[in-house]
Amino acid sequence: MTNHWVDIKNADLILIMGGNAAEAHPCGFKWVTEAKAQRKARLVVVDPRFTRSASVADYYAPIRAGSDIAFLGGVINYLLTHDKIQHEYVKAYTDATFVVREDYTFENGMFSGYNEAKRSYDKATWMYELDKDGYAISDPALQNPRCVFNLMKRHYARYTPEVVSNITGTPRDQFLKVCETIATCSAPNKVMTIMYALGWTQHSVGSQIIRTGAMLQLLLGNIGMAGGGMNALRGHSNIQGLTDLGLLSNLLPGYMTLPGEKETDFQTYLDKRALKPLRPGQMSYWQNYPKFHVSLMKAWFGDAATRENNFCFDWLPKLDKVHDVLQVFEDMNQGKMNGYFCQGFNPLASFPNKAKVGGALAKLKYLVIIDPLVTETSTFWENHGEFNDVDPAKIQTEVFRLPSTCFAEEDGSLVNSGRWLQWHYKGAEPPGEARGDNEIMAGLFTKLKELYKKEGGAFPDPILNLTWGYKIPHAPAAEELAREFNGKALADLTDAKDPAKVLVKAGEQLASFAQLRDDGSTACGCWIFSGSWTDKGNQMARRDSSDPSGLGNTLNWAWAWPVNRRVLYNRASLDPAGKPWDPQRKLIGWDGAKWGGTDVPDFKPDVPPGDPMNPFIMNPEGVARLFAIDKMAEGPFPEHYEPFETPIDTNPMHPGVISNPAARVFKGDMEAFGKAKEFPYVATTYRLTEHFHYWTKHARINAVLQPEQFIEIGEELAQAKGIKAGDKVKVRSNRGYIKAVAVVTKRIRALEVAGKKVHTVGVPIHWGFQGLAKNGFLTNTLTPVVGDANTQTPEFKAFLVDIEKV
Amino acid sequence: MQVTRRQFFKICAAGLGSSSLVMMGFSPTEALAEVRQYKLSRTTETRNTCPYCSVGCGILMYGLGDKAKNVQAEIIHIEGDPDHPVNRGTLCPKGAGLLDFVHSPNRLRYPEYRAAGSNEWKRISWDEAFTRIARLVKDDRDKNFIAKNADGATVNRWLSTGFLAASASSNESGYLTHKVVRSLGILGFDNQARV
Amino acid sequence: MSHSAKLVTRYTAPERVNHWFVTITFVMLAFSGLALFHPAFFFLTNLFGGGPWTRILHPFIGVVMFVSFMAFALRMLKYNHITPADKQWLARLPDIVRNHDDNLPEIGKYNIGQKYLFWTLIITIVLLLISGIVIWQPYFAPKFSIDMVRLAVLVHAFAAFVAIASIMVHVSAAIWVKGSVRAMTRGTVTAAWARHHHGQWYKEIAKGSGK
Amino acid sequence: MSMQSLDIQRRSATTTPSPDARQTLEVAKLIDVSKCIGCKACQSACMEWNDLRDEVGSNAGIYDNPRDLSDQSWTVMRFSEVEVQQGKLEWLIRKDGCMHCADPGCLKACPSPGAIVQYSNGIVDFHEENCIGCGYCITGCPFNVPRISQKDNKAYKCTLCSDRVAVGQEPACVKTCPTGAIVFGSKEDMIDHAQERIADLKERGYDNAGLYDPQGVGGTHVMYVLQHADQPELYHGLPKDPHISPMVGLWKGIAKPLMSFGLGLVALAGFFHYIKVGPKEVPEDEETES
Repeated sequence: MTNHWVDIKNADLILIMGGNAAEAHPCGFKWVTEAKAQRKARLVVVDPRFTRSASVADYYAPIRAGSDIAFLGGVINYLLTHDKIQHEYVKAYTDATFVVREDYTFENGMFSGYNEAKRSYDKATWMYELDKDGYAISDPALQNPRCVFNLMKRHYARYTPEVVSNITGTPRDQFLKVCETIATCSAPNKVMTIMYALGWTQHSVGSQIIRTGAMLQLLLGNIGMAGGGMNALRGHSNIQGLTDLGLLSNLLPGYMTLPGEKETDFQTYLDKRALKPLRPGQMSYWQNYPKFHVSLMKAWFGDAATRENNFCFDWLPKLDKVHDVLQVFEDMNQGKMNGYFCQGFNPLASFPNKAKVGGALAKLKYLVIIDPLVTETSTFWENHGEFNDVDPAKIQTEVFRLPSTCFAEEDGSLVNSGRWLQWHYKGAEPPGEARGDNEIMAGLFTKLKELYKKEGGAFPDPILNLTWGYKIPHAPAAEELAREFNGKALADLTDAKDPAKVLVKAGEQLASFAQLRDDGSTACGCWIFSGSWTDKGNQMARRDSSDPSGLGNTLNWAWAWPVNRRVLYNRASLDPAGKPWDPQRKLIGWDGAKWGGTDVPDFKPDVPPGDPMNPFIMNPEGVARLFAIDKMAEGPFPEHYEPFETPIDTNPMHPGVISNPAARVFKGDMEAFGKAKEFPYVATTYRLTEHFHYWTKHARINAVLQPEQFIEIGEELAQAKGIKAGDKVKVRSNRGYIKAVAVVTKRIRALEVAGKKVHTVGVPIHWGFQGLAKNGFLTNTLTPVVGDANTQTPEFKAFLVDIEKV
Repeated sequence: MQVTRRQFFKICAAGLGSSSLVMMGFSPTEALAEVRQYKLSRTTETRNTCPYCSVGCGILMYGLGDKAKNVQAEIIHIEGDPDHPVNRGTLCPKGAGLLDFVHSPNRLRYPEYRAAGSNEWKRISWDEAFTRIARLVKDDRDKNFIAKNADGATVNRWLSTGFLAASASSNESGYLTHKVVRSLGILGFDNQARV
Repeated sequence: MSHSAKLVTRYTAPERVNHWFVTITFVMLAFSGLALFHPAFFFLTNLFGGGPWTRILHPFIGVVMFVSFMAFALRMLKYNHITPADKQWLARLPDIVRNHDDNLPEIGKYNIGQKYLFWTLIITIVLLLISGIVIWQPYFAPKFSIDMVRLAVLVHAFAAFVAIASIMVHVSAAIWVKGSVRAMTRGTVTAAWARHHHGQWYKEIAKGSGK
Repeated sequence: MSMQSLDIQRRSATTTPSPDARQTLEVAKLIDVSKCIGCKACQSACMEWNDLRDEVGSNAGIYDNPRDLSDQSWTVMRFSEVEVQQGKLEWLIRKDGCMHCADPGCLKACPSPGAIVQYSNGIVDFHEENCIGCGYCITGCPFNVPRISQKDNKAYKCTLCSDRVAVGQEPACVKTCPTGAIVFGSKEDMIDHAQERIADLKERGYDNAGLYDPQGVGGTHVMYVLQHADQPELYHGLPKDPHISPMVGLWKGIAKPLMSFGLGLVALAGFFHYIKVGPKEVPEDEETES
């Protein structure tokens, strides 16, 4: 989230779209209720279903799953045509005035530089025009037709209310009502917040949907404002933390990236990431990439990482391509994988096309499960009748199932959506012989290290030299690991201006990533977490919940990355001259010498107002991007593309290009997509508030609250199919079927899309063949294997099914 | 007093009747209206964070016993932490039911092993599990490690084994996992953020 | 009671056993019922081993009482048709109550008071059974709507009141009319008793077989 | 706030007053249906605090689970999809459970002394150790709340967490409610809070928003703020004017003393008639006639 949970109470308007905060984040949703009660805020919900968030909303509008960009594009068009944007904010803090290269084009759904064979773009043309010093050219008067603002205006002029209503199925008047409500927030002192979750991310155009939302917020001047921002409601308690720590195929901790196999030279690897400013006087904070990277290498490989070996640059594996879960299971299914570890993850249930996942797992030599609970993945080889019809004798995979502790039985920290790192304490012993994750990983690693020490083997260096200075080698303590990722000085750090002055003595914990050096004199496991465990102790365990400003910024509660800042880009909450857009909700201010206030300034502390330096300090441009240059896979401006299983077999905007041209589709999967003729209904999967994915079916209370697998259909579809509430139905996609009880409801309406009546089938995900709740089918038996072009997040939210009474 | 035989019997019967009443507790015991005892009075309170969604609600866990050595602290109740600035003591239906996750009958209790083609689990020791897994990992890594790619560039990667990390485990476990997995050269490495 | 006086059989042994069986069950029901009816009587639950046992036993005893009463009622049915003589007897009730029994009309085996009792008990006990089943926790009550149970518990209370009141009258009358208790315990009455109280009945049995 | 045996406003099947000299604070729970997101956290917290675990049932095509109050579920959410205003779908979700009436029908109907106790702070609590399982409380309750357990034949219902309130803590469902739809405090404060909420709802177009504190049962210590207070039945059959059924009123009202007294009278009449008139004996002379 750019802001945080409690900050939502400062909003005037809350848009919940592509998410269902009341169901998935009830205690966070309290702050929406507070905003409504205390600030008279309005809540607008746009969702294919009338969800529990809609039940307390001031206005609800239905939308066809998978048409979010059409809707948002229409809203942008409405704001531009009705001139309902925050002009001063847009001109100062976005790249609206930048001029784009001449050879950039967009026709019939395709941007310039498309390569049909590789299904990807050559993105050279998606760039600003640069002057001789390499800075982007800008036209403040917005006369140049190739200004980003004008290109954007032309791009979204095509999203008229009629076109939007035709694609999204949202009745025209309801769409316009939402637009009017949103438009009220273009006033500087009216702030809207957007709360979204997997309803937006789990599409083949997921990242672009979020970008459209961000563009909307930029046009309204809401980013950086208290009560504003783009707020992703993360799903798991520490999905934010593990993403920050880079536990993804192509990442290193702190959102640094692994080298590609073509980056053989260390310096070019660093230069490509240490982006120089694209506008004069910008901070472009990624320039410090080398400090963060070298500090990481020192943390991991200690003395073995020296300037001579480029701080073990070659010890890092280099990417041929991204090995995301869809790629891994594609390779596994082709027999290229031998081993697989599932640490607290249930892929058989969580990944699309369960039949393919089950088949792939069966081709493994060994599978290691580390989990507190029995999972379907650990028993993928067991026959569970219709739910998992396999023959154990034919599955040659050796499976190890190692019991791990749960939250109540271990110390450590978790990062919530608002980037707060919060420490928790162990309250009980684990059952039986279960052990903590640290103990299990350390046990495996120390055993492996022994083997390599004794027998040698392929490239043992990173293994043998991995820093392992833990007091108990087979059981590293949480405190030791927390101190490690905070970072410490390896040698006395002296002040550049006055070498005699020692800032940090060797061995001391660092206070923040500002102290990191690229000469190997500092070690830091995760630069954005630096400051979480300083010499003043464990900042993550702080418990002072005082809120002096009343805006909900409790700076002394736990610790937020980066540097305990609670609202990102908060410099943008003031105009260039330093006057807050809304004095009632003032976050920071200039006191004559430096910036300060109720939040840690997201700016260089000593740069006065009026200076050319702009609030978006991570971007080379210093401003937010309406034109995403080459950062996105399928285009600098979000464009509406249909889901790969589209109910209307065309794309009303450009029939020539129906689905996302840049999304990766494996061989054979294109044919596996269901067609509307055989599977006429749009299905979407989602969570219920009473359950957490596939865990809580093991908890008796939650199994009682939602005991049996069900699907939700509108009354119209139910009548057409002769289905009554409580009947058993069979839902079929091109990849398999599930059976469930039918909940017939007024909360799902048939929508008119491209002249066709489109029905929606809601499919909750929480059942499987293990647990106390009634056994059921894994919902992902139905879902298609195609991911978002940028993140490869599978398209769970919009695919096609057929439904019939059993 | 002239008492005929029959009258004598009547008097005895009456006497027997009333006395049996007393013997059977004729006077009802005074039923107290005391309220049930507050079950947390002497338990140990530990602060923690709910492991489910990313609101990160603060929780209070009440463990049996007062940390005396001879008691196995069993958690008997979990409720919201009123001091936590986000949830202020509230919990959702999942958080309020955390006790049943901690005490779920489906909690794994000891390492188990399933042999290729077998139809059952066999219990094994931790040491045996680590030894056999390390062996499998080393053999597979040594066999399939790619030091240089087709163009002769150093890549040092190992693609034939993948790793899925938990996104409910702590930062500390996540950091340690990342260190270990990258040192082996694994690229097929993800966590729930991917879905 | 001189030994030589001639005795006449009024109740056979089975009838007596049946009557006393109904009596015992009825008294138990009355006590347990009253215990649940008014707090003042709640102490009676101790006769049955406490509140829960009272609630558990009451319905079962009720069914037993119903069956045994109906058996008894079947036996007595033929004697309980109201005759003109009964009506005249009724008119003389003020005298009867003051023991001025001279030249009363001759009536059958039972006087009209007893007949009224007979019919009252049949009605109330049937009502008690039906309403009793409707409020019978935990077997039958859940199957009925709550309004039905409310009505039933009201009917049950009212019918029980009538039944108990009637039985009280019956008991005091039995003690009051000397020889009645003997009739139901030993089964015989003196011929004079029979002639005095139930002239018509006395003639019938004397003519019948001179038993 | 304290709840020992000195603060008993009423006690079942007890004709003499219980100790009630002290004036304690009258508490109340307010459920603001307009803030309720139907997440069932209250059900979960209630089950967990009171160590109750209902059966894992089945789905009947609706969201209500468990489908009804039971001895193991002392509160359940009732879901109703209604269109009060044409075209404006509303999902009214009401937390069902004991209303803790000021004039509790269950207590009036209960024959067992001390089985149901109304404390002076308004909480009506079942003391199952005195419960005889007769089910009269079910007939007394205007809201159909008490449930008899098949396991021990005792009656169970929400206790407003009398054990927590006794030590000054709020009930479990109140503390856990994520959106603050359930609030707890003195009845007076809750009514003030309700008025604020009603004003806010009226601003948002709910002209008939109002407080549900039915006087038919003397007001309740569990109150609702309803968007449509003029049609409480919309909320899955919340009674419009709940009161103790006249049949129960009759039965437990005048009938009890009247009939008991009546029976006493009949018994005495029989006795004194005998004393006055003496036994009815067959005169000596008739005896010798054979």
